[in-house]
Amino acid sequence: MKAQKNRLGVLGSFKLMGANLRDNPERVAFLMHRITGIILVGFIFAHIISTNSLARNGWEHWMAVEVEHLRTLNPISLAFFIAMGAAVFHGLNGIRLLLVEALALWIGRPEKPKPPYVAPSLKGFQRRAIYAVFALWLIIWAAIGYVMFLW
Amino acid sequence: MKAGTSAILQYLTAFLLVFLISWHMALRFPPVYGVESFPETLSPEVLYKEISTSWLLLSLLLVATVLHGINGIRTMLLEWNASDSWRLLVNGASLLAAVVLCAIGIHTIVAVVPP
Amino acid sequence: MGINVIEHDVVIVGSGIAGLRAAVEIKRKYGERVNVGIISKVQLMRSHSVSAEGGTAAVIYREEGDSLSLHSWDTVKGSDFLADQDAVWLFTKLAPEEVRLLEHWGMPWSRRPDGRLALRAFGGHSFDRTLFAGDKTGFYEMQTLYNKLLEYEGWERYDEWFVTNIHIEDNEFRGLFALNPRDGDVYLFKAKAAVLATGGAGRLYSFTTYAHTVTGDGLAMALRAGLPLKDMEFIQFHPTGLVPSGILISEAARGEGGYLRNNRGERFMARYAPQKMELAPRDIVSRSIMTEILEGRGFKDEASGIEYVHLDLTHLDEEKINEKLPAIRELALKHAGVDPVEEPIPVRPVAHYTMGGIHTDSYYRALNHEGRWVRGLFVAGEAAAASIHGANRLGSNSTTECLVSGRIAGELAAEYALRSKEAKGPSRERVLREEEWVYRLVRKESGIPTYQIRRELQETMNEKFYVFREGGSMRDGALKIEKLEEIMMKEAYVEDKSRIYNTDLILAIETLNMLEVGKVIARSAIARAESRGAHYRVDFRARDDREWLKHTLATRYGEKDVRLLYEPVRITTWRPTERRY
Amino acid sequence: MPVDLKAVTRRPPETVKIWVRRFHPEKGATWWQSYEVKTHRGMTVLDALLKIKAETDHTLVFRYSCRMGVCGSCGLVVNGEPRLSCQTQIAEKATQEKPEIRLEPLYNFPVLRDLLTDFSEFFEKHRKVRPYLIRLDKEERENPKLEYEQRPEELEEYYEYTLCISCGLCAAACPVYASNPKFLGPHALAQAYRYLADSRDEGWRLRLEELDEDGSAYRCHFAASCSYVCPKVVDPAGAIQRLRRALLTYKFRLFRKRTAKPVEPMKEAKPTVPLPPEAEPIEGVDLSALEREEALIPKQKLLED
Ligand SMILES: Cc1cc2nc3c(=O)[nH]c(=O)nc-3n(C[C@H](O)[C@H](O)[C@H](O)COP(=O)(O)OP(=O)(O)OC[C@H]3O[C@@H](n4cnc5c(N)ncnc54)[C@H](O)[C@@H]3O)c2cc1C
Ligand code: HEM
Ligand code: SF4
Ligand code: F3S
Ligand code: FES
Repeated sequence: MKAQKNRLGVLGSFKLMGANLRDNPERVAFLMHRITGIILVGFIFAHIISTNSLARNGWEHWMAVEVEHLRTLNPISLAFFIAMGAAVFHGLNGIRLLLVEALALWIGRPEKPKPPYVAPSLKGFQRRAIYAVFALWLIIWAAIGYVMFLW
Repeated sequence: MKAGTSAILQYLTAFLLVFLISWHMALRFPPVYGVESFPETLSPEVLYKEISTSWLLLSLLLVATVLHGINGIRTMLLEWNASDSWRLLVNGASLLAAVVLCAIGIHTIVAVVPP
Repeated sequence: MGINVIEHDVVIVGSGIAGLRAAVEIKRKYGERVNVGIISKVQLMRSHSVSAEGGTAAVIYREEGDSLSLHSWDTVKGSDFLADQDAVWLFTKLAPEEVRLLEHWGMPWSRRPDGRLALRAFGGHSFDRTLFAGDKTGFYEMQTLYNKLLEYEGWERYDEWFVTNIHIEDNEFRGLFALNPRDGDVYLFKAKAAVLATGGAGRLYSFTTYAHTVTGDGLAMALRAGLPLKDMEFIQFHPTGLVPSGILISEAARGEGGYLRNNRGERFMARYAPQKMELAPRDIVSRSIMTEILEGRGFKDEASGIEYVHLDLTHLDEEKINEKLPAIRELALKHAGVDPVEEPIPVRPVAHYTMGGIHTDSYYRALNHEGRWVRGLFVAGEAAAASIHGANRLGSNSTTECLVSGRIAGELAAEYALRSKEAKGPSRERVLREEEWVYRLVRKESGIPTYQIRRELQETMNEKFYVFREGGSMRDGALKIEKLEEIMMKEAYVEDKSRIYNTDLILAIETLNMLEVGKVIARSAIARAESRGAHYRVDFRARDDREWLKHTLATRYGEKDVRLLYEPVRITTWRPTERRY
Repeated sequence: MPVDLKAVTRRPPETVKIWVRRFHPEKGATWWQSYEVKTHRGMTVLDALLKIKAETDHTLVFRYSCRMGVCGSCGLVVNGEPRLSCQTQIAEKATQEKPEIRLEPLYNFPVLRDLLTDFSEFFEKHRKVRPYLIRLDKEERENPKLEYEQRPEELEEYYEYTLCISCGLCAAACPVYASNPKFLGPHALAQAYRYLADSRDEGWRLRLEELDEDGSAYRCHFAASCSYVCPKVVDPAGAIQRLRRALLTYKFRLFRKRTAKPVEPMKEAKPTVPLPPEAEPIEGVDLSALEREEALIPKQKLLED
């Protein structure tokens, strides 16, 4: 007899299970944390390599090319801008995760269920912290944009 | 590496990174150097000064980021496939990448000689 | 054609509280010396026992004034004196240890502030002796026993295998047959001893607290194997089934202080049981509710047309309800849209327990109609009628019985298996016959689907064998059942031809089992010309100890008929008296 | 799970179209099939399936038993969200504008047939976390004299996690369970924590050693979908984070736990409640002797009979 394999696999992460920002923002945050983590790794690899003088013809050259790019809107500055956004989100959410995951704080106390039957960890302070993370992220990212491009 | 050890590494580096990255990014804020615009915080003088005075912090940032980032990717990759050969491959590649990146980064930091 | 054979020292059919308790007893006492197989038609931890809510009765703190005599007396009086009193004593004596064993294995019993076990009041008990874990007691007992079993090696699980028949030869258990859902083959289980713990037969009624899977299979199997069923006319109707689904609103709701009210807002129990009020035994409360409804003092559900009364918890503290009755609140909210904190719950008497079962002695050995032990066969839990509950079970006595009987049956089965040499098993022809028996309905290409038969049977039982019974209408019912059986035999067919998880086939076999058990209930009930406990006849309203202080034993007679025998009640301590509450 | 508690009081659309993702193992075929069902107020998805099975298509296969949300059989994916079919009202999921419901077998569980899934791996993982009390006083554990002391506040520490009915919805919802076959999953880990947090359990050292492995708590990234879909509000997400904290503190040798002992025997005895007057024993029966006698099971005699 053949059973049908039914594991959603990696792409299952993207399935939001009818959950959305309102009902299960933790999952949105989880996905974004992963994606920003990957973006950051990519960026930082590039950053480490490109800042190295060996990769270019010395420091002066790096200055000339890369900093020049950062002055205006172009793919490089945009990449920096996105990476900054990723870093801010990942960092802010990372702080929340440090508290929630490593220290098990902000997830409420175990309790006897009562109507409307919502789990303590979903009502805990971490839920408000998620919204704060999202809000702060957008604000800080906008500020970075202002500094980078408009200051 | 035991799962717990890897997690502790991830959390400790994350904790460090909170401060280091804030610091690293804050230095690009024009008023810190009293300059007019963001690109000016990247002028050679500023950078030379920065690197020569805080090379220790920068190295720490470098090592922490590399460890954190690569360990993060490593666990993620291990999650997606359970086979032993894959495991070996991922661990090996991670170690290699970490060593190489740290070497390059450290070189950047120590190789800078102020003009 | 090859025959699939599986061998174990002991096989346990059913993984309810009784079946699991038996398995745990064998494993903890005999370790790997006795190899156990557990067969259940649902995944092991999903047996119907998980639905038990209210609690488990046992005398655990004699220091507080309770005594085994009092528990025994309450049980005997509750049974309307049909209980076998030696069995009752054994039961009350073994009960306390069972509770503490479960506690030691991880059961989250509700506690008192000082860390001891908490107790609550229950109908018919004259002392607060019901232990509870919120209102999910049965669920937790299942969880604890199942989890405990995971600790041990040397047992095999057969999740979702459906046992079709047991084989008895020379008054000795030889083996049983089960359908493997994953390949559709019929397997022979050879074992030295077996424990049947297949539960009751509540799904004969459609308005019932039972799970969909409680279809009396074990009882029908025993019947087909020639064993007698005892006291099957006694079906308990729980006073408070949620309208319209029939989901149980535990007696704990009244134990914690809930009131029953009619459409004038009166606490009508004052008329029927002035002392115990809502906490009178279940048969009495059920009849009182039905009287109110029949006399026009009930409510009516618009959508389903079901009439009901109110169970009022609104005067209780919200804290208390969350603490002690969380599941009741959840069930009322999710299945009736009523929040008990604010509104009364719509309830009505509902089929709830099968007092009767396979004939056993006080040690849960299966007996044949001559009263001799069928060697190697034990029965535990609701499927057994050692006759502790007689004509009416007291609330919270049944999970206790499951524990006690599981323990006794498990231990005896293991001992027996250790002493006997080899499992004999039935002949090859018998096995092939079984395959044919199971698949004959599948081979038919057309006919009547069994669902219709099942529904009509349930309607008949709902109407004719409910709280109030009457000779004429019961006879109509019996005729109807026989007609349905005829249709089942001649015209029924199974549409699904697949061999993998053919639930259509399983439902058909269940329907057949239900018909057989229904027939026994009908015949036993028609014969008993008195009112006793849960069996109340409007044409014989009084209890008749001269004629009817005896157990009914029903066996199969020929292929279709039922023969009734009777056996005296063992009265060792108290003579019957009038039953007043 | 944010169940719409008022849905049961609403009238669902007159007829609802139920789409079922079916799978036939012998043919190896998967397809979507639709059924029209006449509804009534209070109808659940399970009721609808039972109606389809009884009236329209006898070959439809799904798992169910208690119909009251306590056995854990009937998990399905309803409109993309794991649910107990017996506690999901049609009226909650089908609207007048869109009288349709889509049913799929639980994600991340192998499908055996139609909506029926294979739980073997799930149960095996549960078994791996030793979901039972571990005690050092073996003798007391199997021959109890008195119960272990446990105050209500100690019970509260783990009570919520005992509510789990092993329905598997959390595993179907968890993105890590979906991608990592080694991950023990929210259900098993919550049970691991349930026993760790039980004040009667003395096996914490063993548990914490064993749980420091690759498929364990560290693989959870607090997507919290498990807690979101859990029908019994077990809050596995919360349990796993607490488990992780315990694992980390243990690693730094900071984990402490006080374990329970049996209670003291009661000091004062109240007078025994007398039997009512009508409970007059038969002549020659000594109730107090009966009361004191140990229960006796004459094994030898019974088995030789
Ligand atoms: C809603 C409800 C609430 C209750 N509350 C209480 C209470 O508060 N206190 C109390 O003391 N009692 C209570 N009871 C009664 C008590 O729960 C039951 O009597 C008891 O659980 C029966 O347990 P059991 O082990 O005998 O059988 P069950 O739990 O019914 O188990 C039967 C087992 O047999 C298996 N089986 C059956 N047929 C087959 C077959 N053909 N093939 C293979 N396997 C088969 C099933 O899979 C199942 O595992 C309640 C009952 C109900 C309905
Ligand atoms: C502000 C600083 C940072 C903080 C507080 C932080 C925090 C965290 C935490 C707590 C985790 C663990 C998440 C989990 O297990 O669920 C994590 C994972 C990860 N981090 Fe960071 N991080 C930071 C910066 C970075 C940087 C700079 C990178 C890139 C190099 C990075 C890459 C990753 C990756 C790839 C993961 C794995 C993601 C996953 O497994 O889901 N992080 N981070
Ligand atoms: S934790 Fe909740 S969702 Fe998961 S199996 Fe248990 S009850 Fe089901
Ligand atoms: S959904 Fe999965 S990732 Fe963790 S919090 Fe729940 S186990
Ligand atoms: S049928 Fe038991 S949980 Fe739904």
